Amino acid sequence: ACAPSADGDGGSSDDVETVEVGVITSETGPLAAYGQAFLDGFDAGLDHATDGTGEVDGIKIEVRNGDDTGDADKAVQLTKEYIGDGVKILTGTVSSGIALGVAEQAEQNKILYVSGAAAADAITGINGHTFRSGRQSMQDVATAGQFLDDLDGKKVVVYAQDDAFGQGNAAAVEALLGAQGAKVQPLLVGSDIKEFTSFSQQLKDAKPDLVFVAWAGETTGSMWQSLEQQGVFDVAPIVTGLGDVASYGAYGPVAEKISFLSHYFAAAPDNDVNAAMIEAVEGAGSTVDLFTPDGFTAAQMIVHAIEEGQGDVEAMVDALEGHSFTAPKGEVTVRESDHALVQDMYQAKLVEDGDGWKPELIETVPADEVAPPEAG
Amino acid sequence: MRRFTPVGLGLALVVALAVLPLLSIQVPGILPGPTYTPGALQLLALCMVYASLALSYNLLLGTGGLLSFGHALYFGAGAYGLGILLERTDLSLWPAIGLTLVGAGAVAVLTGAVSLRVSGIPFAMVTLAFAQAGSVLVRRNPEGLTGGEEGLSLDTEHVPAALVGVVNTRNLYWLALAIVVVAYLVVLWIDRSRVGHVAAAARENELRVRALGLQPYTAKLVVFVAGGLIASLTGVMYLLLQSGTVPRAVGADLTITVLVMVVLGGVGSRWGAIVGGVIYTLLNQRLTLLAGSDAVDSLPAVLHVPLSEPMFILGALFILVVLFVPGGIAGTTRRLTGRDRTRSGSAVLEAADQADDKVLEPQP
Amino acid sequence: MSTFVLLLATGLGLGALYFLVASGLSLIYGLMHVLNFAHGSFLTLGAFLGYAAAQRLDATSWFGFLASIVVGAGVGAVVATLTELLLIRPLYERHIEQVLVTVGLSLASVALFEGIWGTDPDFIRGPAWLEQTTTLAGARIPNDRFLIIGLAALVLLAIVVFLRRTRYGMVIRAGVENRAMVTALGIDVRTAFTLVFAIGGAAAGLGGVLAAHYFGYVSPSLGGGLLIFAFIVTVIGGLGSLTGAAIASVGVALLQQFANYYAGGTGDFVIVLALAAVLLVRPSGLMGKAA
Amino acid sequence: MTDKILVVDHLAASVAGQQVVEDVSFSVPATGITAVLGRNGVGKTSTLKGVLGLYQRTGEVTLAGERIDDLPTHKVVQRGVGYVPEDREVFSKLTVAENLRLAERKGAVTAERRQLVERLFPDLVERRDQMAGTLSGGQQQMVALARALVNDNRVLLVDEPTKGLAPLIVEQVTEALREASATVPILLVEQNLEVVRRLAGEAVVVAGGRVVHTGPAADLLADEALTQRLLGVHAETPDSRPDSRQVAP
Amino acid sequence: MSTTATPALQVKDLGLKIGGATILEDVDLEVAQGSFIGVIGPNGAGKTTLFNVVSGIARPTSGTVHLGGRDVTGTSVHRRARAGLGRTFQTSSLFPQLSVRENVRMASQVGLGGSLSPWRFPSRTDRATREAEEHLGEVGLGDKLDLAAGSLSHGDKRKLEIAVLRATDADVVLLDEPMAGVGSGDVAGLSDTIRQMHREKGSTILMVEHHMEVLLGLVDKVAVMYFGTIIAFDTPDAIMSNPTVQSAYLGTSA
Ligand SMILES: Nc1ncnc2c1ncn2[C@@H]1O[C@H](COP(=O)(O)OP(=O)(O)OP(=O)(O)O)[C@@H](O)[C@H]1O
Ligand SMILES: Nc1ncnc2c1ncn2[C@@H]1O[C@H](COP(=O)(O)OP(=O)(O)OP(=O)(O)O)[C@@H](O)[C@H]1O
Ligand SMILES: [Mg+2]
Ligand SMILES: [Mg+2]
Repeated sequence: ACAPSADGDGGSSDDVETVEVGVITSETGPLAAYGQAFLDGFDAGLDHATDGTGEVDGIKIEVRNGDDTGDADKAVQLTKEYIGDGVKILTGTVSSGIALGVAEQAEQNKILYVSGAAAADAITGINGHTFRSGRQSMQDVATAGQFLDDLDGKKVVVYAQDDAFGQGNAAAVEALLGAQGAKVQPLLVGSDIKEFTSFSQQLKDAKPDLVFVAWAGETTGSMWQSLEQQGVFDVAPIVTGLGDVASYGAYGPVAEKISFLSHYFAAAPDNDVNAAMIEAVEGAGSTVDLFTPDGFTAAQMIVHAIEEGQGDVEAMVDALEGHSFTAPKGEVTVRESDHALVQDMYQAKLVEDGDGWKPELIETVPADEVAPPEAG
Repeated sequence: MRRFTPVGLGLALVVALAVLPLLSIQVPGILPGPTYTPGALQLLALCMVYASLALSYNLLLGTGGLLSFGHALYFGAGAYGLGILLERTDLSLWPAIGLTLVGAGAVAVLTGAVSLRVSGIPFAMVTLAFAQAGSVLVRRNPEGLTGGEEGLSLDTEHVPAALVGVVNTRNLYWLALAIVVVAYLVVLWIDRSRVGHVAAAARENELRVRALGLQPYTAKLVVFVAGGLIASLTGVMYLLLQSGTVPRAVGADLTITVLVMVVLGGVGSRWGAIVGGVIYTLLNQRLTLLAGSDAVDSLPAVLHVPLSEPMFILGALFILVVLFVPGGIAGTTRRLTGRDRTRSGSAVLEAADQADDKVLEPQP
Repeated sequence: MSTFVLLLATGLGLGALYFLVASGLSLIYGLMHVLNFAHGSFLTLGAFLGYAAAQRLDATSWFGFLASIVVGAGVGAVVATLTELLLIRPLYERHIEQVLVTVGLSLASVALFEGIWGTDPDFIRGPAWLEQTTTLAGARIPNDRFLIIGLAALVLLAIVVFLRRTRYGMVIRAGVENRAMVTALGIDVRTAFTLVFAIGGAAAGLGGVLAAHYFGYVSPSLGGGLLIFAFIVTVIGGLGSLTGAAIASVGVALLQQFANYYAGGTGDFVIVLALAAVLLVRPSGLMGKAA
Repeated sequence: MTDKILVVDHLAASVAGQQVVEDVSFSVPATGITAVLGRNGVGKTSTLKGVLGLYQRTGEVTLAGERIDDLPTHKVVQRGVGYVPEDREVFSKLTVAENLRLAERKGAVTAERRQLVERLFPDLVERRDQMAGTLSGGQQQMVALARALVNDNRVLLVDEPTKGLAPLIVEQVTEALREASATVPILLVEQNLEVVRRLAGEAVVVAGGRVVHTGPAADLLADEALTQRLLGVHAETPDSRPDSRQVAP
Repeated sequence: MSTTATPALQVKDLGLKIGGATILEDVDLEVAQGSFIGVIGPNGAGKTTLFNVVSGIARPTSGTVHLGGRDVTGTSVHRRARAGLGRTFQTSSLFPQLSVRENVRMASQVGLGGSLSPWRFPSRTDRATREAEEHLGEVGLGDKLDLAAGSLSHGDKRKLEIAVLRATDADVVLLDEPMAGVGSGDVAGLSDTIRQMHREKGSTILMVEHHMEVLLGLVDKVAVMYFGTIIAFDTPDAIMSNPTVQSAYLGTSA
């Protein structure tokens, strides 16, 4: 059989009946748990935004799921497969590296991409076809800055992994808090480090006024234990981002001493959409977690884009730019200039809860106070 | 007369593969769609990238008996080298590729010259060390050159439009096919040439080669650098095909993956390496589908837990091949067709291992 | 000054951990020429099941800790024995293929662990004393380091005694070189090989439990992350030389510590270069028998 | 059957999937030395390895009335079969002493045997702690012999024991084998016909993986036409230079 | 043989110590062009070690080695081979997985030059292959060309070693017990081949051999090694009647 000639312009008829959405994320592999949360949220969000019909404005939304297993090769494969099949909307992935790759494909092939949980600042403003449904590092950092009343002249030490994630955080602190008069000193430690003791001591000797910790991964536990053992908590308040539920145990006995900034935990926002999301996800036998709202929000954005743009990519982009709506995290806005998602952030603490830990809200930081600087 | 058949067969295969994008053939379960669709072509092109990488590794292991754990370094050098050149300079694609190969070749000459001073497992470890150093460097993201953990994406500004975008996957596929052919020819050439013969002899008995008046070091270096160059050419193709590269492209894991491909296909067999590369890639890409399928989900937990992990299936399969299919696919075919001659895959492997404990006659 | 003491003491602790992981690897590699890529999986499994046992009894008690050590080592020994019987033995005298089988096993087992326990780390607790510190020359040194150093020394001693004082060491060394000839002397070399694997596996399981306490978590990738360092110290130390591995462990850990602290986190880089340098100067490693 | 210590019946052996012994039948008397002769590559070594189970084999092998062809090698050896391999196969990374200690089987070593070995090979006593891989070729041959002689065996399989030894040692080894054969029957593969002449009672000639001749060794060596046909040599004729012979009578 | 010509091989004051052991001591030997020297001595006397030092595999702790008048003491194994030194090994040293033909071919190729060239492709019909097959015929392996060298029986490996050596076309040849393990029926043929190599090419040969009959039938002179040093270097007749040789080596003292 021969290939059909290429000029038959697939779905160009005026009234579209179905629009396909490709959801590419980790269902297995090291980031599977994040992927699961995103998918839970996405399904709930799609239901919520289409009132359970899976249709908007008479257009049926068909979802294709792809498992990237955290492997860039598979993600590219799925992306090309979907785009090749005429999919015009992609969303998902929890890995920043993969998200950047998909964003690249979105621009090359002129389709709409709503990035999910990946926190890399670089995704914001990367190109005209890429949006984001989650928060970015800059928002974390801005929230951390809120823990000091006045930053002017204060010494902020960023204790972070020496990799893209840590470097990004350090740069964000420098840019954001440095601009507010803080003296920022990064203490970057190789991400493959195994023995933290000496660095903890170095951190203590630096006599900081505020410590911002950006650490992810398995070594988190021993890193915190070492900060405690060397007495860093006696010197300055320590701020870090609150991770997913599974990571609560990582802080060990020091959990109560840490000041957390949080992107999301179930009890943080107080609005109907959040309640609906929790109900839907729990109804499906799962639990909400750090990245569930990202999936939910992505679905909301996509439904809105389809409703307004009828599957036409440029129209959908236009529809999303500047769009404000109520997401699980409350009122959020897609910033027109660079597609940043301006949203509330939270300050929280962990309290003991039976065998484990439970986050408690200290304060909600309003979206505009922690809006990231515009990406140029 | 008899030599003609394999050549003709190979040629026919290449032609068939070349016209594939013009046809519509469905291979359910293996290809995601008909052969003209970008999804299918992307998958096939990726298979070819790994096939030529496996070919280059087979040159090292099969011909030279060099068990390298650092082969990914040269693949990564190709991918990152071109990526960085395209992003940081105004060179257009082809000169940038040329420059990348020169650079990667220089890296191969340097690291090869050092690591070939030892052999056997120590050689494996020194190469691993070099690759690890490369990997650490890439992850560290010096001067923001490599993009660290998040990888480097292809700057398409100087890339011809015909190689950009999903609609042009076809062209990338043809390019990948061309690269497999080039890799095959280069490997064939080295294998058939005198220097290749000397390398093969050195694999078996280095002292003997020296006592005949030849320098095995030179032969092995030629093989090593040729393998490295093909690997970096493959890396270049990878960057173009994937529109970017990630640190995995320099990691030890990739070398191990390639080793698995070569063993699967049959060490010492050129077409075995190609088949091994293709099959591994297909399995690796498509098993995820099987693992996530409803059929697997409905199994009891003892079966469903392992079967829903693609790497488990792949690892188990690999074990079975090593245990029950010695000589890999090529070895089995040879045995079935009764053409098993002097060189079997596991014999070549043994030579690679013995290298480190060959007892020389007494030495001060 | 206190920084220096701290680096030194914690470096020793890290070295002890490396040695615990490397001891079994070095034993198996040195005696059987099998570079065991699945060693990390033995370690991970020992850690998981050892900690599960501790939790049953009360993870924060010394009794629970002891149980985790015994169970961890036992589990390591059992899986290693099974590995030897089912995967290594059928491939006797084909060392590279034996290595390949362990590569496959490590791929499959890590995936299996992920399927069973998920990919996220489980953070663990131990007896309170282990989490406290002791001040030495102004440096606060975590107590678990002392424990690990002590146990590493014990393991070294035990294995050396095994090799020196029993006939097995000799049988195995001879068997690696020429298996057929050993059987032709009337010795069943297979049991000896299995025993070596079991001992290596036990050392791995023990190392796994201690590594879990050192890092504060267990996860499917616990073992894999340590494996590369175990390889490096095994090779630097010299193939089959346990004392070499011990010396290399401490050397590598100290080098890594100091480079990380004083040279901007270049620890890994530096030890990789050290490995290359050692092999080029002495291809058989520090204590390896000269080739 | 009591006068036969080892009976080999229709033995076939293969290695690496290739048949190297086709069909060999012979027996070893309970006393004295039986020689296996034949040109290079006919399957002498393979026959011994087949008996030991080092090569895959079919056929019947009986040791003192007990079938041993289904036993693994180490069990065969434990039944009292000593073996001196063709390529010496010493463990090069073990010391001389370790090589010997490894060979000692529980219950099979005796003080007299140890003394015999020490008397035969004083060189080895001197080099106890040397790595066997660094020994000279001849010294390694001594280790290989010593490993078999140190145990009390019911039969010895000895493959070209004099190869690479200096004439003086050849003579000593020949003596040693003769001495040993007083207590243990020996199956001997040997190319040095002078040694065969001095030691062997029976001879078995192999060609193309089959037995082509059996009979008293003396008769065979005396028959010029037969040795020419079977072994490709003229039976040793007295040389013009008597002192140039390998082993003086 | 003219005395003015430079010796093919000259060894002066050679010594080799390993650890505390003295393996070679004060070895002096001058071998004239085209001569055929036998080297005998008890097992462990140092014969193989002497060959190893001459061919560059072992480094002496003292003394020098000259090949054709050139000092080669510090040079590598392959340089010496290039300079025309060929040898066989006491334990056969072959390429076990290559075919018998390829084993010899590799050697012929060296003689013909350009061995490390990536631009030249060996074939089944080129000169090196033809030469290789010729040499294999000479030693009686003409019917085993395609077997893997590793699967040969012991005696056949020894013959292959000789064929390889023939193909290297060396001027100075070291033979380490070429007859060990060769069937009594083939000894005569093989020694003819060696003699032919000596006569045709006029190569200088040193041969270690315990097979006295063969040795005496070939050599011009015999060197006797004893405890790491050369205690006598003379005509065969003189050596055979030397009492030390008789008591320490031949065992015919009675
Ligand atoms: N490992 C092997 N693989 C394949 N063939 C082999 C192997 N070992 C031996 N053979 C073949 O088996 C045949 C018999 O070999 P064997 O060693 O038994 O001969 P032999 O009679 O002992 O000869 P020799 O006098 O030279 O020692 C030979 O033709 C040889 O090629
Ligand atoms: N590392 C070492 N330590 C001690 N002695 C050694 C070492 N290496 C070699 N020797 C000794 O050096 C001597 C010379 O060995 P060589 O192989 O040269 O003897 P050879 O004359 O060739 O004997 P053969 O006729 O038995 O082959 C031997 O006695 C050997 O044991
Ligand atoms: Mg034989
Ligand atoms: Mg010798």
